[in-house]
Amino acid sequence: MNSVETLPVERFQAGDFKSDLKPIWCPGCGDFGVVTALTRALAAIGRPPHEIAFVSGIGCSSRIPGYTTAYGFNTVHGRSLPIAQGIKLANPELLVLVASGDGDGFSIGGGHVPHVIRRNIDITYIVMDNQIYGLTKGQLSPTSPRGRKTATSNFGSLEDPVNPLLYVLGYGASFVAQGSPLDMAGLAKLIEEGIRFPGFAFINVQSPCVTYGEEDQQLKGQRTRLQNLGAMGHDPSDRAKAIELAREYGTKLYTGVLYRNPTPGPTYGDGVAQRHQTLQKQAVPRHDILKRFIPSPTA
Amino acid sequence: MNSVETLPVERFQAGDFKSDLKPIWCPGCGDFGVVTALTRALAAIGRPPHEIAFVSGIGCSSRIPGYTTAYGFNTVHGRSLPIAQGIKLANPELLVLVASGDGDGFSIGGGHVPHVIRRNIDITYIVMDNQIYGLTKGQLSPTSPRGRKTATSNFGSLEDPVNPLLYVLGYGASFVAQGSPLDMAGLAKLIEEGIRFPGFAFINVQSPCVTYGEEDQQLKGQRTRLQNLGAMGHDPSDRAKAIELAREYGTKLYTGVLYRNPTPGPTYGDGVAQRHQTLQKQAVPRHDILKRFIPSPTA
Amino acid sequence: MSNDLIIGIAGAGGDGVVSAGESLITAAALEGYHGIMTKSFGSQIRGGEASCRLRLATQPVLNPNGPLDVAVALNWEDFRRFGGELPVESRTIVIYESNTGVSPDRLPLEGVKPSVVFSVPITQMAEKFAGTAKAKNIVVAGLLAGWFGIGRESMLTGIRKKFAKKGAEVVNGNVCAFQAGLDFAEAHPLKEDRKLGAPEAGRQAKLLTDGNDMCAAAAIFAGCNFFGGYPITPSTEIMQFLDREIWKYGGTVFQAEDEIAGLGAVVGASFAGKKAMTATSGPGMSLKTEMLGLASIAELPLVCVNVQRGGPSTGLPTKAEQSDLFQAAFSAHGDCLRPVLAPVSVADTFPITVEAFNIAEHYQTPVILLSDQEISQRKETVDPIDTSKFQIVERRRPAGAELANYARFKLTDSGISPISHPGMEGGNYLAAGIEHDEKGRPTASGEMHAKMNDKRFNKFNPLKNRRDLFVTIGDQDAPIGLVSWGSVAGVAMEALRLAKDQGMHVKLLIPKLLFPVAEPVFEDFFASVKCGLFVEQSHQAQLYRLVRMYVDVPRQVKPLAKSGSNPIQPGDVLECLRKLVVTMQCNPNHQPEAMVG
Amino acid sequence: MSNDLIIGIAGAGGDGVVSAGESLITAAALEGYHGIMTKSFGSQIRGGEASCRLRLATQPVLNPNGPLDVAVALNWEDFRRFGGELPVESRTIVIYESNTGVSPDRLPLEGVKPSVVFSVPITQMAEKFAGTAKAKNIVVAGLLAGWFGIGRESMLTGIRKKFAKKGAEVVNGNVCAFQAGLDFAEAHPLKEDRKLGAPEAGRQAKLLTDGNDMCAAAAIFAGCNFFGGYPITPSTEIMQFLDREIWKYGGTVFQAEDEIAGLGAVVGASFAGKKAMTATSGPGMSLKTEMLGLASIAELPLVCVNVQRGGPSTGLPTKAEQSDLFQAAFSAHGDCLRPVLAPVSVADTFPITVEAFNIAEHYQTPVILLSDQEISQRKETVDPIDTSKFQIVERRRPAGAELANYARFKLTDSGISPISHPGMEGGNYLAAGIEHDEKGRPTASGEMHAKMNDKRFNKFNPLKNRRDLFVTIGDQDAPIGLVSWGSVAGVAMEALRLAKDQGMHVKLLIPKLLFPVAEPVFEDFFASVKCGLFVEQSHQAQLYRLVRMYVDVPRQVKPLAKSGSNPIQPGDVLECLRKLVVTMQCNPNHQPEAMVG
Ligand SMILES: Cc1ncc(C[n+]2csc(CCOP(=O)(O)OP(=O)(O)O)c2C)c(N)n1
Ligand SMILES: Cc1ncc(C[n+]2csc(CCOP(=O)(O)OP(=O)(O)O)c2C)c(N)n1
Ligand code: SF4
Ligand code: SF4
Ligand SMILES: [Mg+2]
Ligand SMILES: [Mg+2]
Repeated sequence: MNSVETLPVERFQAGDFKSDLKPIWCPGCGDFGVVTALTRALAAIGRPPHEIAFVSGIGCSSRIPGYTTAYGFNTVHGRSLPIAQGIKLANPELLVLVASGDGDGFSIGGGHVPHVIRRNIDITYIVMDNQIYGLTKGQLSPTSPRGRKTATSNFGSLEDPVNPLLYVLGYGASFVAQGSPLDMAGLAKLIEEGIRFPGFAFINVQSPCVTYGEEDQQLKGQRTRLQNLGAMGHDPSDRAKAIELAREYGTKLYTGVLYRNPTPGPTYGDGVAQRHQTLQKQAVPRHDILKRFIPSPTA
Repeated sequence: MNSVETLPVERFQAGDFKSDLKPIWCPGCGDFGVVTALTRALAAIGRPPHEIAFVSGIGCSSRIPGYTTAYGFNTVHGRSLPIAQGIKLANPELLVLVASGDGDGFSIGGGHVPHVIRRNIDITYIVMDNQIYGLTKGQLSPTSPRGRKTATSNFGSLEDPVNPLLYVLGYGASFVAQGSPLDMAGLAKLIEEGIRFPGFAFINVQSPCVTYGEEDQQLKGQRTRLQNLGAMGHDPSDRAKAIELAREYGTKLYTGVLYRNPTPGPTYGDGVAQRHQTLQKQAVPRHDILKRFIPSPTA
Repeated sequence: MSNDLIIGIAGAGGDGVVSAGESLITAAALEGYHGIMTKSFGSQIRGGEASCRLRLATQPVLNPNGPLDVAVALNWEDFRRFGGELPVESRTIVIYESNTGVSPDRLPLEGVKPSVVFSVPITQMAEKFAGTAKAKNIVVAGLLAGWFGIGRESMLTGIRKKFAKKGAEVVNGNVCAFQAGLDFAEAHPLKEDRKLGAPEAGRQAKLLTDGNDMCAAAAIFAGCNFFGGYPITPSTEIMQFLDREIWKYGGTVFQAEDEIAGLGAVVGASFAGKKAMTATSGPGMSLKTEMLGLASIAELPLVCVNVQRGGPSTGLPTKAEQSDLFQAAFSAHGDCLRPVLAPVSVADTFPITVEAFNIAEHYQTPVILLSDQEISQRKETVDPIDTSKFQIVERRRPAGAELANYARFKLTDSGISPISHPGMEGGNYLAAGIEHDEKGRPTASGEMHAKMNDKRFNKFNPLKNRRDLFVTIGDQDAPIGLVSWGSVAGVAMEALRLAKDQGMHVKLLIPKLLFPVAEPVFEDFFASVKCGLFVEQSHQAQLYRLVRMYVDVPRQVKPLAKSGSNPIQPGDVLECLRKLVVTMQCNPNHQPEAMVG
Repeated sequence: MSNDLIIGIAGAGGDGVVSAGESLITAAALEGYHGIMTKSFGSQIRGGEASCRLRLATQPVLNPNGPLDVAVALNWEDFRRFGGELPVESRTIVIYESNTGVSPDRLPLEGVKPSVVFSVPITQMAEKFAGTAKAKNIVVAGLLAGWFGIGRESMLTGIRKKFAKKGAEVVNGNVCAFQAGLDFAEAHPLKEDRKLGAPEAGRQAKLLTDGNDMCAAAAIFAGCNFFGGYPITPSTEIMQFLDREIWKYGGTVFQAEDEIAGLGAVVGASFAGKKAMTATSGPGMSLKTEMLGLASIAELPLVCVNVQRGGPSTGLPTKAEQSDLFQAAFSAHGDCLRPVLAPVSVADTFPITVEAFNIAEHYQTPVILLSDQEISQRKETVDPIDTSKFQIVERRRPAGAELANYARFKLTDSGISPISHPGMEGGNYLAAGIEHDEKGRPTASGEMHAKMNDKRFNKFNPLKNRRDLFVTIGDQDAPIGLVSWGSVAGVAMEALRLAKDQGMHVKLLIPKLLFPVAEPVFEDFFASVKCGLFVEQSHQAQLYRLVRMYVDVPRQVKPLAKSGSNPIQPGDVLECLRKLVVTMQCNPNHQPEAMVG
């Protein structure tokens, strides 16, 4: 089942998805680019804002729903995915987007990621990965490189970072991509593709923190490192190759679709819909439910 | 650094590690075999019980520390790993073991697994994987196969199971093994190896639930399926091969060491020890710490 | 003749003790009797000891407690393991398995010598008639049916049904085993006839279920469409029932990876416009704390059931306690109020669960429903419920002009603002855990924060006058007052009867709404009260303390509070009342010792 | 001459407003003045508005509040954004940047016309002398040093130090900019001399720090060896300080993946025998609920700091509130008690943190330390502390015979059982979240549960007589009583002074131990009290309600409670007191309206 019906592109402009709340991100923050790319993608998709539920956790990045005209839910730290799953299951008609930061998504919220993926719930998950805790002013993040000095790792981090791309591939995700606001058109396209993908889609965005981030993560620093997977001729249906490329997270900076399952399996929603259809005829009226408790003789 | 010094093997017998608390597992439960294998491994290791901290969460499997003479800590559901890490960091001299169930370890506790692994904290983690929630009487577990009917999946599970072996390999674990009480000697050996391994070691045990488990998971059912990796000639230093084998979790049943990093990296404890050594000379006496707050003129 | 019979049966795990109890209570329900059955097991999952306790009566049964009228021991080691849970007195009729080799005048029971004792070759009878020791429970059922006059027909029907698949021979064998029990009873009549009299309200069959299933059924009736949760004893059966039923109504049961995600999904479903619930017990409640706070500030309706067990921490997972009330009221950080309701019985679980949904939807709030292990897992006969008498409340959705310049958190007089949901055109807004203005925009303004706190608290004021959520029994002007709640309320009700029998002028207040504390209701109740007791199963006397926060409780009203696992008995209440009254009469100004157990 | 000066400075993020304030308070501390400085920012991480509020005095300063004596506006839009946080009155001396183009008699301030107004070309002076507008803060420092007589020497030293690396020219430019400020002030003298008088206690330099750093330092002093936690505003600086220091002592700072794991590691470290702590704020506290319960039943010592911010949920992350007291006392499921302590100031954070560790270790319990955003992040001058006066408590470890047949949870008279840890031979035991017997073996026995609950509660009884954890100010027999806690206690202290000045016979009780409620202390305090107020920054008046649970608070003692963000002012307290006294005099039986804000 296609999760999103394609509507005439002209129906909406990116501006229709921008709210009048003024972002309070630091000037130059990468997240400005993400909201721009996202609103472009949404215009391309063509679903009206009120049919979109946009969920986030807590962090600079998680402020993003408020800057769109969708129904937004800026929840609590690390719990955007469970809440988004509840929304999608409660109303499968909605387009459900989730935004998160590297800390929100892979530290406190990391325990929810494998489960949404193995359930294959049809939502699009965008992580703004700046390798730092921005909102709380510069602490170690799970994607900060080993040795990195931050406000909570004054003598350097002693741990290997999380590899978001590799993890989600390992969990069996069917759509895995990485983008950067440096390539705005590309990022918008990736988000659009993720939304159109029938099933769970993950997009890691290298969205630099200008205030607490390192030099080489800034858009300027990215310029020399960014390698476009499309231009490289990567075949996104090649899972083994995708895993190989994902391994280089932290050293290389690839953008584009790493993996798109050419034969995606059923979504959770598909299973639920089928079950509803099969079982609905068995329902007794809700007001007769107590009849279940009329005893029958037993030994 | 070797995490465990080898002492004369004769020093202890398996019996020295068995407490006089009578297990309240169902007769025939696979976990009986795990405690037996473990106490044998501990006898082989030769550390006295009081130098061992044995932590678990909640579940039938998590009762195991009480059946040993080690310092035990039967904590809360899903949190054995954080607690064990605190113990190991607070006292690196201790031998720290952790036991868990498939639900405890990969559902509620799944968020802690990547982090202990990327930190490479030197503890041994044994999961008794029975593909069911035993203690709460037979609900869907994250390792239950798709379609499985349980007390909470009356119409069959709609989700793909977790793959414990693949996940921990993806997280970068340096020692990954799988055992079964069916091969008691092998299991004891695996646990011993895991303990001796300098760094985080993971051992998945196919420990059947006789009360709520499926037929083919019982020891009897395992007999026809079990394939010993050693006998197969698997080279545990081959990570790619290990990943390939791990993928077959749920269809094939391999026992033995899937992966042992031939050149394991530093443990977290190594980093801490080094830091302690470097920084200790900078310490002012604790009672003079307030001198930090004597102001110096600023502009 | 008896009008109230308490039967205890204990044996090893495989002895069929519980199924004997179940067939008896089923038969009783079909014949119009009132009954409650509780089960208790050792800590083993399988193979340990098992017992059940059955109270059957011709009039409503208020609790399963009290010393046994009848004790059945399939073996003595297991029977004794239940200790205080199966208290034998000299008047108890004891029935036991002969092959235990114990002589009737040397029962292994400390300090009691029951006068009526039957040694019965139960296993032998089972083997002889049904050809298998497995039929022991059938023999026991026959014995009890014979001596106490219940369930003969219905149990025979049950036997025929149960063994039908195994062929006529097996059916016959079991029928004979049952008949052997009946015959034994007839051959050894009791000196005094102890058969149960006719049910007072006639022989109309009753419903039979436990608190968890009742809660789940009530949720479906109330329109619940989404359940998100994680298994935990003793609440799991709610999820299990819903998983069998809710899909039929287009609903969903979502087994999450933990309790945080379980409630998270519920919050999401509620945001998406659906009636949603979760159910858990203590440890799960603790994990849900943060998410409950989010639901409060985002003003999202949901029902969160806590089936209380003994605490703290893992505590006593299979025993009842009333020690999560403080948590229900106060666990979240920040100032925030969520209503807390508690049913007193399995039957009461129906209206109170429906009420929980109604309050949640009307006030746009999480509601905590405090059940407990006893109510949740005891089987109870329930009078047929006329569901057409119940009102179902839907959340107030914005319409027309309200959607023109929609303000989700509009400061209205009632404090209740029409709530939209994704999919509703024009209702778009930002929900958040952060403080916000009327439009949902984040703010750090102290003025706005104060206004929103006022809104979020004041909207609940009407609840404090919901007198229908309180039961008062006894004379309005009685000088002695009892207050009790949850499963213990049934004990207090029985104590009230006993106290009245002894000539005490006493009344009882049972709040089903525990929080916010309904000051007017308590003040009215205490107006006539000189002394009394809060009867509750917690170390801290949590309701007593909670009420004190908001109400000037008369000084001579004291807590009778005990830690969980060993239930409070009506006799305990009576004794405390007597002491209190005596002290008061000697010295009306005396402040007796607190009775916190 | 002044003895108490409140200065407010506001500007854009890059204006150096906070660094001007910091150099002033540093200078003041070095000269022996008392001072408090608070900062406030817009919600942006960078580039938004910034302000600081500085209170300097010749005698101890009790709180940073009150209307401004001096207002400095680098631009008016930003200044106005702080609204009630920087209240200007007609007596306020207003200094502002000329280039705002505002004329001195048309200041954009609603409803006030300050009589003393200086328009100063601050940017121009900075550019002229230091060659850069960045030196604006230096000019402002010069202006303030000039008009109010503080810090000339120390700020000059500071300038030389700070710019030394940039060469003599830059140093010189900044010195000149500072001098230009001084000169301007000299050229425009105030009609009335407002220079600060000499510090009452002499010119001995004071320490200067904030509550978070003080808490961390105290932890190190108390012997803390392990910190596990997760960043959250406004508590993160505790972890950050410890990460800079604790390694030097062989300790560890463990940044966990979430708050559950953070506290989990602390529980583990404590089990392993080490003094351990965590620090967080509301949302993190909510997540720690389950783990705190585990520590209580396993009787493991640890300190859990909650730096309170506005709630519920994400709430107001950068504002102070006192609304997590209920949670501190009651969040865990089951019956369980953990002591709650709260310091009243940065200075007080030292002894109270040490006490938290001592209580944790002595009673083998988690202790909640309730700080708040204001204390934690305000800079405060602190009199030198003689650390040799403090006792450090270590947990009672088993030895000799106690290890022979070791029972970890031995039922002793005090309720405290010697505690072993892995590595100690003979001390092996099973710790657990499940109820246990003396040896730590799991049990479901109601009797054992009751005994263990008794032990776990009764062991804290001695705490209720720790009168050293309470401060009473004023006459013992005063009929008017104030109670206040945490950062608001300083406001109450100032209100007390004002009330006494107005001839009211009033006293003040400041509990630093909030839970368990020390009945004897409160009862003694209330013995003379006819009316009064609980002064606190929460919607629900949480301390008032908490005390009522255990103590019969006189009816005319009412809460003066307000939601957070906008601090309670001494004047508010005074006004309420006056109303209360008047009402009481007219009609002593009248029950005034609750004053819950
Ligand atoms: C339960 C909880 N813990 C901690 C916090 C504090 N907190 C807010 S955002 C954040 C991390 C921000 O980092 P990230 O997720 O990478 O987002 P970014 O700000 O970098 O976009 C933290 C620790 C919180 N709000 N709630
Ligand atoms: C916070 C919390 N949630 C839920 C539970 C209930 N519970 C106890 S064990 C368990 C799962 C047991 O399954 P598993 O971890 O696979 O262990 P097993 O019993 O199969 O060995 C659950 C859900 C609990 N004790 N605490
Ligand atoms: S702190 Fe970093 S992530 Fe946050 S708004 Fe500023 S630049 Fe962006
Ligand atoms: S329920 Fe299953 S896992 Fe638990 S003790 Fe019994 S057999 Fe073992
Ligand atoms: Mg980040
Ligand atoms: Mg399991």
